[in-house]
Amino acid sequence: MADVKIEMKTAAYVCSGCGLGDKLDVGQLARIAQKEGKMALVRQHDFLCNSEGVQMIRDDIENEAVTHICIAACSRRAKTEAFNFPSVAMTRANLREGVIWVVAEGAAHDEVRQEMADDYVRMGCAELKKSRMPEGNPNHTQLKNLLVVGGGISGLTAAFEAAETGYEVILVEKQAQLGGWAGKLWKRAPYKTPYAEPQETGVAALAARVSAHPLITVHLNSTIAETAGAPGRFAVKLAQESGSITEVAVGAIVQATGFTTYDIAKLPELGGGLAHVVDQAGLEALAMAANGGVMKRADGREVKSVVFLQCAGQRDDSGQHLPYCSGHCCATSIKQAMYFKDANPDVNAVVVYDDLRVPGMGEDFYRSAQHKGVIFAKGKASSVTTESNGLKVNYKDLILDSGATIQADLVVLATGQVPSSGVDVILWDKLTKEADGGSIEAKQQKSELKSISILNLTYRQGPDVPKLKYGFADSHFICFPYETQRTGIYTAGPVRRPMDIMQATEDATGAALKAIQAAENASLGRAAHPRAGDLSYPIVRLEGCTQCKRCTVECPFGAIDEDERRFPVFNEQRCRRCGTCMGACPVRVISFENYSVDTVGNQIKAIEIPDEFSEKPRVLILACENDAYPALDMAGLSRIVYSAFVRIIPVRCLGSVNTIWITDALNSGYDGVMMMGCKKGDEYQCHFVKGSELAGYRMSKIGDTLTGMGLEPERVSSFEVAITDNAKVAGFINDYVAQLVEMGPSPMKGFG
Amino acid sequence: MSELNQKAVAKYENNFLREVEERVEDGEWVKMCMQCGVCAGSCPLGNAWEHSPQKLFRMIMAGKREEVLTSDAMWMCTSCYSCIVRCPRKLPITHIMHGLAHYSHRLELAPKGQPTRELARIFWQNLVKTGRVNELKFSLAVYFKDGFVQGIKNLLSMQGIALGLVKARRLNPMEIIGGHKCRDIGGIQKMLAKAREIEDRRQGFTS
Amino acid sequence: MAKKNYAFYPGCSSQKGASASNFVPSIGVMCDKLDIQLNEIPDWNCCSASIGYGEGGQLSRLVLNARNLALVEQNLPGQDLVSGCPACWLSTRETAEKLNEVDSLMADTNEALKEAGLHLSGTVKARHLIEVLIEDVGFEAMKEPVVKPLEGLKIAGYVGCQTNRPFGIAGESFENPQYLDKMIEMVGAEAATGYEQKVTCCGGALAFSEPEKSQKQIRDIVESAYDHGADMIVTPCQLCQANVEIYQSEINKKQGTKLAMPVVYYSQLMTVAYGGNSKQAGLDGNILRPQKLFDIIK
Amino acid sequence: MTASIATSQTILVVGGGIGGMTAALEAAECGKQVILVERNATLGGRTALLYRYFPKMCHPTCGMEINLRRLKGNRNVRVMTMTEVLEVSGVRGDYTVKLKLSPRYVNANCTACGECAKAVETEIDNPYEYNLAKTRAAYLPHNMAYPMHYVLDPSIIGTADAEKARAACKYDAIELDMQEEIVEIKAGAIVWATGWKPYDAAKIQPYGYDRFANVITSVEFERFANPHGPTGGKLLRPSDGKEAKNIAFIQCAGSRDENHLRHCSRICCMASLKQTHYVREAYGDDAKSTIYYIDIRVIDRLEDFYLKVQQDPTVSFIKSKVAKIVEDKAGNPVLHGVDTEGYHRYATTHDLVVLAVGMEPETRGIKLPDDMLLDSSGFIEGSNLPAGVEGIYGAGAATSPLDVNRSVQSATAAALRAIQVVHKTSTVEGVR
Repeated sequence: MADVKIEMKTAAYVCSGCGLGDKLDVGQLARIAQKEGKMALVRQHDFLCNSEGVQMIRDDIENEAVTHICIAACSRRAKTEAFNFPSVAMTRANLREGVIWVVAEGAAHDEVRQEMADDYVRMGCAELKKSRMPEGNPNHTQLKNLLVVGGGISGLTAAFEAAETGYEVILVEKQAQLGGWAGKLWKRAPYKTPYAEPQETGVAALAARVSAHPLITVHLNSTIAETAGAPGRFAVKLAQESGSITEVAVGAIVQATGFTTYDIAKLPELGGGLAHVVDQAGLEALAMAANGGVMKRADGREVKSVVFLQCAGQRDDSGQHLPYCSGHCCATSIKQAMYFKDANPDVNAVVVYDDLRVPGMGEDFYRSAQHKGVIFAKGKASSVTTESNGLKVNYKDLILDSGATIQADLVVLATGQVPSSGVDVILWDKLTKEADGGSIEAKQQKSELKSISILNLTYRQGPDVPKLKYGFADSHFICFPYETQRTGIYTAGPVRRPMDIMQATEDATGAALKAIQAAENASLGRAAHPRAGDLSYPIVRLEGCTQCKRCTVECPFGAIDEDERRFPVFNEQRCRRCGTCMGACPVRVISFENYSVDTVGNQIKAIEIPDEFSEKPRVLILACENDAYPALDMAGLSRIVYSAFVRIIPVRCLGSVNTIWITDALNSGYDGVMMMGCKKGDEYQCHFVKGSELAGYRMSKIGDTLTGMGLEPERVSSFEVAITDNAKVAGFINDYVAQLVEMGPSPMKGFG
Repeated sequence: MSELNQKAVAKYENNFLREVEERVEDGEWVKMCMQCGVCAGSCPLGNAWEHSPQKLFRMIMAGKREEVLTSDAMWMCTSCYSCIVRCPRKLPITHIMHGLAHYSHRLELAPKGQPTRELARIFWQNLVKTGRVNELKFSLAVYFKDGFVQGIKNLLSMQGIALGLVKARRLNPMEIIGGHKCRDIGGIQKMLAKAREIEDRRQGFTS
Repeated sequence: MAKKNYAFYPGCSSQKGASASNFVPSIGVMCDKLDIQLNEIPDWNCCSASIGYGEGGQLSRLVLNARNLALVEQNLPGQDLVSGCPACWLSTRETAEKLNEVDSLMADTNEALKEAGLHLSGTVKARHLIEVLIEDVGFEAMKEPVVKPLEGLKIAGYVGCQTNRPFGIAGESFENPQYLDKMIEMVGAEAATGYEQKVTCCGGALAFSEPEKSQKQIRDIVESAYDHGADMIVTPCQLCQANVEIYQSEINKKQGTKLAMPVVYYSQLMTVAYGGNSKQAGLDGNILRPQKLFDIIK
Repeated sequence: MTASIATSQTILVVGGGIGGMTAALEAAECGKQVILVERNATLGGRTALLYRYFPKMCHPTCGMEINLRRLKGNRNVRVMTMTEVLEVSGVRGDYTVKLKLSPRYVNANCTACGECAKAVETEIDNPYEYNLAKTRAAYLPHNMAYPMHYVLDPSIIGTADAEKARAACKYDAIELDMQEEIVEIKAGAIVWATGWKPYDAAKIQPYGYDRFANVITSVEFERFANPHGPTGGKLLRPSDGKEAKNIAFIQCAGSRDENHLRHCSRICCMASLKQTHYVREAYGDDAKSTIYYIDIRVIDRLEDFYLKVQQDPTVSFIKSKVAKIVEDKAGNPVLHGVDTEGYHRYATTHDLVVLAVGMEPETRGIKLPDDMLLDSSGFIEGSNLPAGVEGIYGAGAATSPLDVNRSVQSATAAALRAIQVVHKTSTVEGVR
């Protein structure tokens, strides 16, 4: 592409508004842009973001054929509506939030303030010269149809809603019929006012509408044998029970593979395994058989007394059973107790619970059950045993603080949902390493593991969507429940987290939207969330590649495969544009049009380094653009002062930081480097999964390089910065600068 | 065991909740309790009894008939209605406590000699006689409920107060003879007899 | 200005020579000044208070109160039943509402009422005298007749239970009602704000049967009034007035305290403020002499 | 002029909190035209006023930064702040919506330089601090405000202060003669994401929120914990500024109560559990948090957050609905009630009480489209039903008391429903 690009013409615009003119010598800034920055066109304006200033820039783009502009004014986070020029490459030199708002007031600081501004203009121009207008991934895709895996209520809903939106859907269900667990229910808990009675599930009707829908193709008795490709061009092999294979091509995937119930045989102390002790699914079967009449046990005897034991094998801190709460079970037991009471009010129905969890309008459902005479006992069951023709439930009544016993004809254990999420890719990765190391049993285990895979992705990072805690294939992010680690593949329903029908249908509808969105974005060569709409994409110079595989291994999204010659094969539509591969590459052959080793490297080299006698240290800050950079910006907004010796460069993610930047900086005489990223660990913040972790790991390795250069390891340090740390981040800077002053200037000065 | 009680036990086997729903004033509300305990914490006599309302309700649902009907907790009710106005489920708790007390009294399970139980008995007799409460006779009856000697003791211990009231014309010694009464006392007594008869029928004490 | 007519239900304790007889004269003066005409219900009977539950059961108590309501329908048609006694008001209002709510109980009640030659159709509204004052008269009109503002007096407004719960005065909080303080200020005295015993139960219902329990309540109520620098307590409730006033000496005897906090009725304050003498205010009926009121009268 | 840019192809999103922003962005990133209207001067809604999210203890502004970047980079969304919906007429696929634009008195020239705030002297209660702090009458709602424009409080319009502000602005950004505007727009579908408001704690009389300085609400506590809040992130109690180390959290303050809110507000248990972390963070082992609850309702994977808090020795749990609060002479709140597990009475003194106030839908108190279906608590129904006949869909906390994660889920679903409508209409009109 590079060759077909038109003549580059650069321009810099220096604003003197918002006090810039008062606090800085903008004339000098303009001269620097011209002389050092080599900008073809340099203009000043005292209010650049107003209509007149913006028009001036537009005219230059129109009449002067300007293709690259550097705006020397406020932060890239400010005035984005005004400075919106989609047709040109643009950089922003942050003179307001980055200089005049954070450098101490007063003439005493005029010099360092001006130096800081000068450098930012130099950096802005340097970056610009290496930047190109992102043009979008040229490998366009066309497919916008969806594959929905799983024909339960979630899958049916996703398929139906997507089809109703006008998108074709292929629905795959491994059973012989649609409906899943919800299809096996007699009734469902209420989802609308007055939230008082069990309601029809509506599953049969929905299944019928799906089967009849002109845009939906249903494959029953089918599983996924292989999933290759990327959003907009997934190639999927469907395996029928018969063994025959159908190949389909889809734009995006919704995985709604649901859950299995926790095996009550694992709960002998609660009667698991005894006759007439069933789980909630078992009770639904009895209700189906009763068909609205009096409830009977498997042996045909009418049930006069039934006990529901909540949290059976759930909320377990002993490590034996499920540690989590499945959320729906309290409402489900209430509904099931109503089956009995509605058919015969004289039945004694008792629910033994610890915390009764019926959030929202569920409270009305609870009231309704009490009104029908269902008894709720806060207690802990200790044992369920057979007695004559019935059962004996022993529990501690926590209100009366005493042991209690109930005779029951039937006992229902409210067990939890176990997600059907396939292969644990972490384990997979471990086994792969061992297998590559020649371990036979690792190979063995791998093929066993493969057999439970759901999607059978051909990705290097493993055959299924990564799981979080307890095997749920959920998003790690609170604000973004659909932010999965496999672009274009969205999980929905209980495979994502435990949930009831009400939530599952909503979840499936949302997942359908995300899948549609992913296919649409791929077809336009754009990135998906969180850099939605980003037209840049990774470009690799294979001729320079050494097949070290770091990019393929470290890509958090499994976007990069390897060909038989172990060269990386980029699947741009899977890529989230974080630049982790760029940071990983030791030979620096991976780059983005507007974000590359050069766009950053050039900025680093552009600044003026005072000599060792000037007592003016220089510190490079590489700041994560999502947390640290906004925090620094807001420090400015709050007029929090920090050292004028730092030079800040925002990065897409610390994971994209290439160690060459660090060594270049130190070589050229910087006294120190601060890396500011987000929180690591279990509750990590990084939307590119492990950026700050990777950075930490890589930096730990350049220790030797530093000592080799005769530098103290402290000259490179990492900091965890949250977006709210406005004051804190200033503290970090000032302390670190003080520490460097203590340490004395870098011995590298002058050699740069 | 009183005959009424035996009959009740036979009638309801061990479904005490049902018994309460059918026979205790506002008893059908008991099952709506969610055990939050706000009633227990609101009762001014809280530290005087063993069973809080919410605990009694749980006991009823757990079928602890004996313990509930022999408890003296409901006799501690001062009818201050604090529990009612705070109950998040709007249970008419004060009435239920009254109802339970009355029912245990009817079945003669209520604690023997429970002072408030005695007081209630005397109060009722007093008002049924004339249609209005005769405070002097009422007080005397209360003082003398445990016999003459104790009565005199009580009286002496209270004489200061009594004399004060007399002096303030708020206690009239003459009330001992006659005193205030309704004209149609006959009608009132027949009316009350009828009420009792109907209620007994409704609650299945009699058929 | 035409007098407003109400069917008056005095209640047992307000009879001549009864424990709240000191309440009666001041009510007379107050109503007179405010053009309120109270017409006593002929042959009214006891409401059975709350303690009636023990022996009486539910229907008997409903019937007793229904009789009074029926008497109003028959003899004082169109008038609201008004009582100055919270217990009477509460029992009557509960009855009126319950019977209008549950048809079967209304039927049973009328079956019993027939024995007394009466019938209830359920048209009468049962109200508290305070409601009449606040809703029908209003604070402004109540302030007008004030000729001797009770300046320099600090008074703890003690509302008690049954005037306040479960019905209370419309628009007032159960935990912190304001109207009694407003009435105190209306007559020119200072209300002891932040008096946290305002709605505590005085245990009156147990005064006879569980004296030590009720006297514990009384002590808190009185001591808090002292803590807030009150000269006296004012209350709208007969049982509270008697109970809190009478037993202070008893508490002193048993617990060596020196409680002597006068307890008066709001109507007594109003009567004095309206220029009435101690007899009209029924002050001679108070066991603990409210000296400062006497001083103002002089 | 607004009307001209909107057509029956436009999706109108009402409410600029996390739910509304999500619905707008998801639709826009599917290529749809969206108008996002917000009543306040900035987007962000209530989540922007929270300090941390459970269970990750991360900061709401982090997600907001991403959403704002999505918004800045997407030309399909038109944001209108200080705008309320007056009236909706028409049918699915073809609505006409009457909007009221309140004057901001500051135009798009504003560079957020802050000179006007320096010039103005009048101080007002800061609504973005739940009125716990003051701000100048010319102010930026908060550091994450979008649009990043100041706003003048109407109270100073016509005063000398307003003139000072105008004079101080070098960029003609302040227009004191700005008037209220009524505009009509067309929309094919509407997403109603008006969110929630904290229940009025003063109505819960036994807890004396209106009488005791040291009884506050959970949303207020979020501000106290926030380093940018009124106490600079210190947990100081209002009455005397004393460090509040011994804090009581009262659950179901208004929720699950037929005298107040019938429903369970779902989030409050987790919110209080989260807030015990603030206390521990602030005071370490000297911290003391007590949670008074009826049932701890932390469902699904959130359970392990609960387990962690249970293991914290500075946190204790009492199964009890507190009966009442009184204030002792030192101004300490004293809680009275009964631990129902086995019956134990308590009268416990704390430094501060935090009421976990329930969520009340904002639908109460604003004008709604006539045919909108509400449940007994005023939440919008039908958001989870298969695509219905209506073209107006509830989203987020307007449909049910939801946490952020589920609000976003709900809003994403609502966005698809809205897209279905405009797709259908465009097919009809042969646009697609």
